[in-house]
Amino acid sequence: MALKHKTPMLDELEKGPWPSFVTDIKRVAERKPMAEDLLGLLEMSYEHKEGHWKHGGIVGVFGYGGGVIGRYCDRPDLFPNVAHFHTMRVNQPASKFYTTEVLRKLCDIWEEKGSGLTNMHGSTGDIILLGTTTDQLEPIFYELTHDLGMDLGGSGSNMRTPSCCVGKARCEWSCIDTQDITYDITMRYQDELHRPMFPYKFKFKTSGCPNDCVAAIARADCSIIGTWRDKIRIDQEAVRAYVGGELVPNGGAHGTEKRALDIQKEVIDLCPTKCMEWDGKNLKIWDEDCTRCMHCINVMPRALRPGLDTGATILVGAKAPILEGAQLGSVVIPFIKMEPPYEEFHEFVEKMWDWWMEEGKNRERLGETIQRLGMKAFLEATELQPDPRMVNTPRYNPYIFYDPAEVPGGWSHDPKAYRERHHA
Amino acid sequence: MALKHKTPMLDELEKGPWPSFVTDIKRVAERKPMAEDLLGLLEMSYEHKEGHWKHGGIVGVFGYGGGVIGRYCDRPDLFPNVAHFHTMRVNQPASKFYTTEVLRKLCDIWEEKGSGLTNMHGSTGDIILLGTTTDQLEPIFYELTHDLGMDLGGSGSNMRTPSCCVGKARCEWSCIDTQDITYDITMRYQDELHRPMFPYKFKFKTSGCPNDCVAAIARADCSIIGTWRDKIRIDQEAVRAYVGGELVPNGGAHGTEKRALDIQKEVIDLCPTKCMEWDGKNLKIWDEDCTRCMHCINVMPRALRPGLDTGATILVGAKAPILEGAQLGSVVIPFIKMEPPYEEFHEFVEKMWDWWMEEGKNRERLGETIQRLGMKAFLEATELQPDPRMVNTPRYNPYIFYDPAEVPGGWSHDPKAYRERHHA
Amino acid sequence: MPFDPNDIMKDRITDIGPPKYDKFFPPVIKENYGKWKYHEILEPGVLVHVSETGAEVYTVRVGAARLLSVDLIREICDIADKHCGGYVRWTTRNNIEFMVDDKSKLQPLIDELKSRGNWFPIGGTGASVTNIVHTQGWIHCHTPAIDASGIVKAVMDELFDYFGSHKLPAQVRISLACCLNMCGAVHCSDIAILGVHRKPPFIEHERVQNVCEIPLVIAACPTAAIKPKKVGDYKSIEINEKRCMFCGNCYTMCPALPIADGDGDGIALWVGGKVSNSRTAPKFSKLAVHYIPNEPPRWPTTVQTIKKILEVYASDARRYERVGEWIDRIGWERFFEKTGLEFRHEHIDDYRLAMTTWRTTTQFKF
Amino acid sequence: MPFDPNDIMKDRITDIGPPKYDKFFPPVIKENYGKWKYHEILEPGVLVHVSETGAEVYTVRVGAARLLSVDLIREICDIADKHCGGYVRWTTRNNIEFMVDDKSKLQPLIDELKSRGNWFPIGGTGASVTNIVHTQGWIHCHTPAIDASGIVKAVMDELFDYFGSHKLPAQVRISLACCLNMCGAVHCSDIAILGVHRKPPFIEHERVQNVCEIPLVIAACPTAAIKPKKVGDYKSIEINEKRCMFCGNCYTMCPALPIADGDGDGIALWVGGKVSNSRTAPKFSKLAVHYIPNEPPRWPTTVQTIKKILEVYASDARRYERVGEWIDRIGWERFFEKTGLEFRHEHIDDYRLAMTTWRTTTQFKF
Ligand code: SRM
Ligand code: SRM
Ligand code: SRM
Ligand code: SRM
Ligand code: SF4
Ligand code: SF4
Ligand code: SF4
Ligand code: SF4
Ligand code: SF4
Ligand code: SF4
Ligand code: SF4
Ligand code: SF4
Repeated sequence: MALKHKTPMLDELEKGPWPSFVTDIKRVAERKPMAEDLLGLLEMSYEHKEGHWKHGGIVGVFGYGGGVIGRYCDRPDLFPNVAHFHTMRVNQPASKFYTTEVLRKLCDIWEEKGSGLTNMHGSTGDIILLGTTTDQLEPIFYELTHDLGMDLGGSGSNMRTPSCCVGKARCEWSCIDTQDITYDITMRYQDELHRPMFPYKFKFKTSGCPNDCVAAIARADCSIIGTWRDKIRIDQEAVRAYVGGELVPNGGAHGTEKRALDIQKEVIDLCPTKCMEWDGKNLKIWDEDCTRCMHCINVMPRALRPGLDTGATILVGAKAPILEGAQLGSVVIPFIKMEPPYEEFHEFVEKMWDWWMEEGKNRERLGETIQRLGMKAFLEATELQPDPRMVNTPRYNPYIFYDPAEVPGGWSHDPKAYRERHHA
Repeated sequence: MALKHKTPMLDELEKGPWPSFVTDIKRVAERKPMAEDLLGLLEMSYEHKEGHWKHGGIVGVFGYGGGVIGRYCDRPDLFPNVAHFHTMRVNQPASKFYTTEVLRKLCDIWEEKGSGLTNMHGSTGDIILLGTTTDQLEPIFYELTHDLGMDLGGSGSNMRTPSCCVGKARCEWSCIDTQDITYDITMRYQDELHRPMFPYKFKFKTSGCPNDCVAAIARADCSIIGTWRDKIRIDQEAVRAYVGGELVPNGGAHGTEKRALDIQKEVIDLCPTKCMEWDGKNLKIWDEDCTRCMHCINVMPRALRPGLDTGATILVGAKAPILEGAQLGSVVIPFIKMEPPYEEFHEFVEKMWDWWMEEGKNRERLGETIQRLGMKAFLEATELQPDPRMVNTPRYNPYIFYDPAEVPGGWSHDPKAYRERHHA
Repeated sequence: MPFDPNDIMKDRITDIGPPKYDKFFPPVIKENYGKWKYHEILEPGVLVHVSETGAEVYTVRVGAARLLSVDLIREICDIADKHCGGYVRWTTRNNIEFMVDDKSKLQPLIDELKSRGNWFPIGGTGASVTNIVHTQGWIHCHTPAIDASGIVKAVMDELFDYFGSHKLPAQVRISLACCLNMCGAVHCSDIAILGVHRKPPFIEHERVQNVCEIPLVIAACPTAAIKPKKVGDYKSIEINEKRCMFCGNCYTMCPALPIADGDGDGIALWVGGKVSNSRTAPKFSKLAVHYIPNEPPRWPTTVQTIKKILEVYASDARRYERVGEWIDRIGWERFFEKTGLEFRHEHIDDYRLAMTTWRTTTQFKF
Repeated sequence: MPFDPNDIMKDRITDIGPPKYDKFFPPVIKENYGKWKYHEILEPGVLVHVSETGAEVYTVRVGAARLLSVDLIREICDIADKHCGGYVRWTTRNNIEFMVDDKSKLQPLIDELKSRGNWFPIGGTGASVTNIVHTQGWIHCHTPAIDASGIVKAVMDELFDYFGSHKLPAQVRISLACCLNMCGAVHCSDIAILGVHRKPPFIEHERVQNVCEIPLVIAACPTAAIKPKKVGDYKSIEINEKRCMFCGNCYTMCPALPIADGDGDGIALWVGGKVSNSRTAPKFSKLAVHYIPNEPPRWPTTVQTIKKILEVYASDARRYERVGEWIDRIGWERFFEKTGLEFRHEHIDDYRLAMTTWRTTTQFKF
């Protein structure tokens, strides 16, 4: 069936070896006018080199302040079927395992009530249902909750859908239950997720180890990253097997052929703290100097494993550039045992939010509030003790805000006595 | 002879192995009331834990806007002989060699007309004559210029007394004539030195090599640091002599006993760019990767020497913390041949000053003006081309001020055409 | 009971959150949760994880356009039903993972995937270019300077060879964001593709007071370029264009300030970021190319520039060295020299922390 | 012609600058200018430089209080006349250098220096603690929070052993500045002693308008804590004390804002800075101890704390490792642990570039 709009430019994107989203949309377009008009609108964007969507209005499901991104096209005259084209963010199950049963049901709902197009997944982690009309929002929500046991994710100034790496489900290095932590946060803070009451968005991301496969440190207001505080477990036999060429280095990530590992060059020399030694027979790690960067473990997964006294490092404040510039997460809790019922963590989160809600300005991310008011204010509000692990270096400017409580007489002088000592 | 004031606290500073400034002042105090009252005033400062000097008024010699720091004591009732206690900054000869003849003359002048106390030298480099009265300023100046061929140094918002390391006078590593450059700047810019016309102070410092023995990179608005752009000269014989223990490593800086140099550990591994290799016989340096840090040369001064195609790197903007925080110098000219008559350098300096005088706010150091207006403005004003050597990293924020000249249509839109394409 | 449009509160369920994760775990995952001992990549895109119990799980990772139709998802389900007991997962970078619990099931799965045209390219593991994290672009958002899906497709086509192989010195993570909001979190990527505007917004004075909250617009500007201004009878704003760095944040707050411009907009490329704490600390990506015009439908200049950077890196870096680690070793002067990219004023930072990026040492290479 | 106080313009000479440097070069220096080939430290404080011509110059470096009386300078001249042909120099760190052009002249010079009590301690070369660069303190300046010469004397007395020996892992450069203006350029020192105020200035409202330029005072405050304010009939200012970080810059502009306070003022210690480009780039010094009270006349807590830091460094660092390089290797967590110093809120930066100092990686040591 020929489609309504000519799409010569988009057609170019049907070529080449990578799966083509154009070809994929086209097959839906044959039966769904929404997808058909989307193609037309997109072709026009390619011609103009400008997008054709207007700002979204406030649309959503009753009682929720987020989860739906309203979107209207600026040429409904030409593309009436995408005049409304709202997306719904559906909260993904932690680490994104699915049964085909639930996926098929989701497809059925979306075939019927939406564009038939999705993003699997959005950058935050949600299942993105791309494009529907306002009147379909409630029915879809009803079916999601009733038939699939699924709920919407976050948008607006609320807690955003937390996400995590695959963790213990299929990774040998996970030091924490990333899924369970994500589920716990999501469930405990449903209200915060659905009803915007923060100064701005707030994101949690959880990785099982410092490899950080969910990029938590770069894009979560609160990053939970698994770590350990005892010793790396060593199987010396296996170390020798790597050196002897019996095991493939780095689990095959650099080629699956067997080859002798040059342990000095590939491991010892790349250890950031130089805390390892290889005497030709045994590998020695000075664990007290190890900063748990994972490199040696990554290279010799069958010989080295994280320790057993596991927990997490908590960092806060990561974000994209708007307004004050991008930030990476900063360590505020070097180590916390992350075990159910996660009470200590909840207390921390709630103190953090109370402070941010009290002090944060409109559209100010947590990291920016901390920048503006200082780390001290944050640590005091969350009752954390300052620790050198929180900084790369102590301050190098002398602009110290001394605490008047520690100064004899506080901030006050005795001007009269001063002028008796010092004549003007 | 007993001194007028009791100084029990200062007396404590006559003990101990380091030369005592108290003992030194005391011997002058026996014949000079100014030094005697200085001791009394200082003892009172020790009691109060507060200094006893007031702000200086504008005092100086006729026609000069700097060179004298006015100072008045805040208890002239108790210490009348230091009621006035101005210092004079005398421009030191570059790298601070003296004949005893000139020093003795200086002492005679200062014995007669001042406190008899000096600082050899002030942090900027001047000879500091510590403490005299207003009426002595002109006579001292007269004698300095007539009898010693000496002149005052800088203070206030002018060019400050330039200074430099010992350089070619007694160092084998100097890549430039530090004294001559310092002398040239000082003489060429006498007007700028004596007559404040800048937004704030401006300092030049010149080191012969990247060891930077005059700390130019930390405290000069314009730092001139010698370097080379060809190859490190190697005497392989001497390298072997170090390894063989025939020569003392690091010129004896770590102990003067002969010992075999562990060239791998002490040199190769510490080379920041890892551009050296030692095969047991010969040392190979990949000079194209060398960043001329000096370490290997420092450790093996008899084997390695800087190259022969020498010149300087120019950095700008170093300063102490007030107002915007301390800055180190930033590279703006990676390499310049610094040979008499230094025309290229003069042109650079004059363009830099013109720009700073035009744009700089009152009490804004050059580095702060650059911070405020951007490096681009500085480079354009000084007609320098951007170079990756000017940065540790290119920008990581996306806040790029694109040049409208490069944008089709500049900064203007065609709102009508836009709204034809995009309906509101 | 079906949905009743006249009584949306009837039987309403809210705040149930997502299904509990383990509901969807395949049995081998559930049984070996937390017991995995080691893994190995058998060939690009194919992993085995071995449990302390002796159990094994084989994973086949396939690339996907992140934009998936229900048809394609159903096709994925067909495959998962046939080979994987009805389970499938997505990775954090939008690849699809099919898992089987026995080696004998692996080859049939791979054959099946390969039989379906180019929908299911196998790869994305180890020292490869895996899928490009990206954003909406012209498919859905209102602020983009560029498309997302089309550029990703064009780049992945060109780098396809690196997706299904392990020939690079290390992982290369490419991301794309269509505006400075950086939803693709491109700020810490080995190679980042960023949509940029280059003209200050124009102001529709007659609309501003009706459609915008002026104080919010003013507060939205990172460089304080916006001031309130009366224009004729309208309460409006003015923009100090010299202070504008084209972030579009004011447009997000106010539709009467359009910023997009077909000829002005385009792409900036950034390099050397990373997220992992492996060896070196996480790093931001730094500006490599200040501007490349939008060239739909296949953005050839962008694609070729990325390829050039990637290939110089591939030939010059040492094993394990991420792009940023490689550049740190060779120095930015060499990066620009080797890639032939031009170093310009735009590369020298002039925002808040600018002075921390300037070279404050005489150490550099000629 | 002598000076005529009634006609200061008579025969006036101005703008002649300093004497040309080479006027004061000893012959061996002049003849071998630019020809030096190598040097060696023969013993602490004693250097030989060898020229390509075969000539040699022997240097004996001696420590000095920077504050020198004319008597002491004359004594120096006596020595220089007797042994060094009437030449002498000062180093960039205020040590005195006596030079002789023949080995035979060396021992007599050394003997002479040693014969003069403790006025001329020999040392300051190589891996030593050389002279402390410092400032005026209570001897001359109006803004100091501490004395300079007295503290330097007390510290050098205690570290005297390290001045005349090469037992440290590397050079240790100690500097002192008596206020935040940092005339001692302490901001890049291995160990920096900094005078700090801890009370905001008090305001003498009745004096402000007479002795100060209010706009300049306001502009002088780095944290914009100062505003104009009318107090009674006086034009004056007010200070938001919460924003004050006690820099004293306003006092420099306005004597009616005294900031010194005997009980509030004291010392902060900073560590790990360096200036040379050797091995690692120049670095700023970082806060080690936020406050130690002023304890004249010998500042025992300051002295002992510095000694402690120095000795922990001496026992833990590797050869060539400057203090900052050592800390970079072991990490700040270990620095605080090993020195037993307390890590406090004050150590965490909260000024303009604060975020660039926070730890944005999971890499740290327990
Ligand atoms: C859909 C999604 C992009 C995608 O295609 O995946 C998205 C889309 C939008 N983002 Fe985002 N962001 C999305 C993940 C992100 C991320 C990545 C993440 O969460 O890990 C970031 C960077 C991390 C961060 O939060 O800082 C991100 C940083 C932003 C920002 C800048 C925030 C900042 O503080 O710098 C904005 C601007 C704003 O909030 O006004 C923004 C704003 C937007 C808006 C709502 C546009 C706007 O200004 O109103 C976009 C709506 C697009 C649309 O029409 O659907 N989006 N946004 C992602 C959410 C899908 C999901 O729920 O899974
Ligand atoms: C005498 C000297 C200290 C010393 O004992 O050696 C000195 C003394 C003063 N300095 Fe300084 N500075 C001296 C070298 C420095 C240096 C070091 C250098 O030049 O290498 C610096 C740091 C480098 C720099 O310039 O940034 C320095 C940074 C300051 C500052 C802060 C400037 C800044 O931009 O952060 C001030 C404050 C000001 O200018 O108001 C200052 C101001 C002052 C004043 C004039 C006090 C004032 O605020 O008016 C001091 C007068 C003291 C007096 O009564 O004699 N002094 N001052 C040094 C000059 C001697 C000479 O000419 O040789
Ligand atoms: C499946 C996935 C987690 C998930 O929950 O979905 C995953 C899975 C694994 N990662 Fe990862 N990583 C995944 C995203 C990431 C990310 C996040 C990202 O790219 O956005 C990172 C941080 C990237 C960065 O630094 O910019 C990441 C950094 C690593 C590293 C550290 C690499 C390095 O040296 O910097 C390792 C260790 C290694 O590969 O040696 C690693 C190792 C692994 C291992 C070997 C862990 C294990 O033992 O199972 C897994 C297979 C690796 C492989 O594919 O070669 N994983 N990994 C993600 C796959 C994404 C994809 O489809 O391509
Ligand atoms: C005499 C003097 C120059 C002058 O014009 O007066 C000088 C002279 C020499 N310096 Fe220096 N330096 C002098 C101040 C400096 C400074 C400036 C400072 O401390 O304020 C520095 C920068 C310090 C810093 O980084 O904080 C300095 C950093 C060096 C270095 C690099 C050390 C390092 O590894 O970081 C060397 C190389 C070495 O020692 O191996 C060096 C080497 C040398 C040599 C060996 C050069 C030579 O071949 O003659 C000279 C004798 C060294 C010695 O004393 O052990 N000189 N040297 C200065 C003596 C100061 C003093 O009285 O103690
Ligand atoms: S972050 Fe660590 S635990 Fe999680 S998947 Fe990656 S390597 Fe495994
Ligand atoms: S985890 Fe990293 S820091 Fe620790 S021993 Fe291994 S390579 Fe070294
Ligand atoms: S800076 Fe270089 S040239 Fe100058 S004295 Fe020091 S080592 Fe010699
Ligand atoms: S000067 Fe420095 S960078 Fe160059 S070879 Fe020597 S140690 Fe390496
Ligand atoms: S990056 Fe910008 S344009 Fe792209 S989806 Fe996010 S907000 Fe929209
Ligand atoms: S585009 Fe950004 S910088 Fe420009 S005016 Fe708008 S908010 Fe300000
Ligand atoms: S540091 Fe401060 S108190 Fe000391 S001399 Fe300099 S300006 Fe004066
Ligand atoms: S002391 Fe400094 S911070 Fe405090 S008010 Fe004065 S200028 Fe401002």
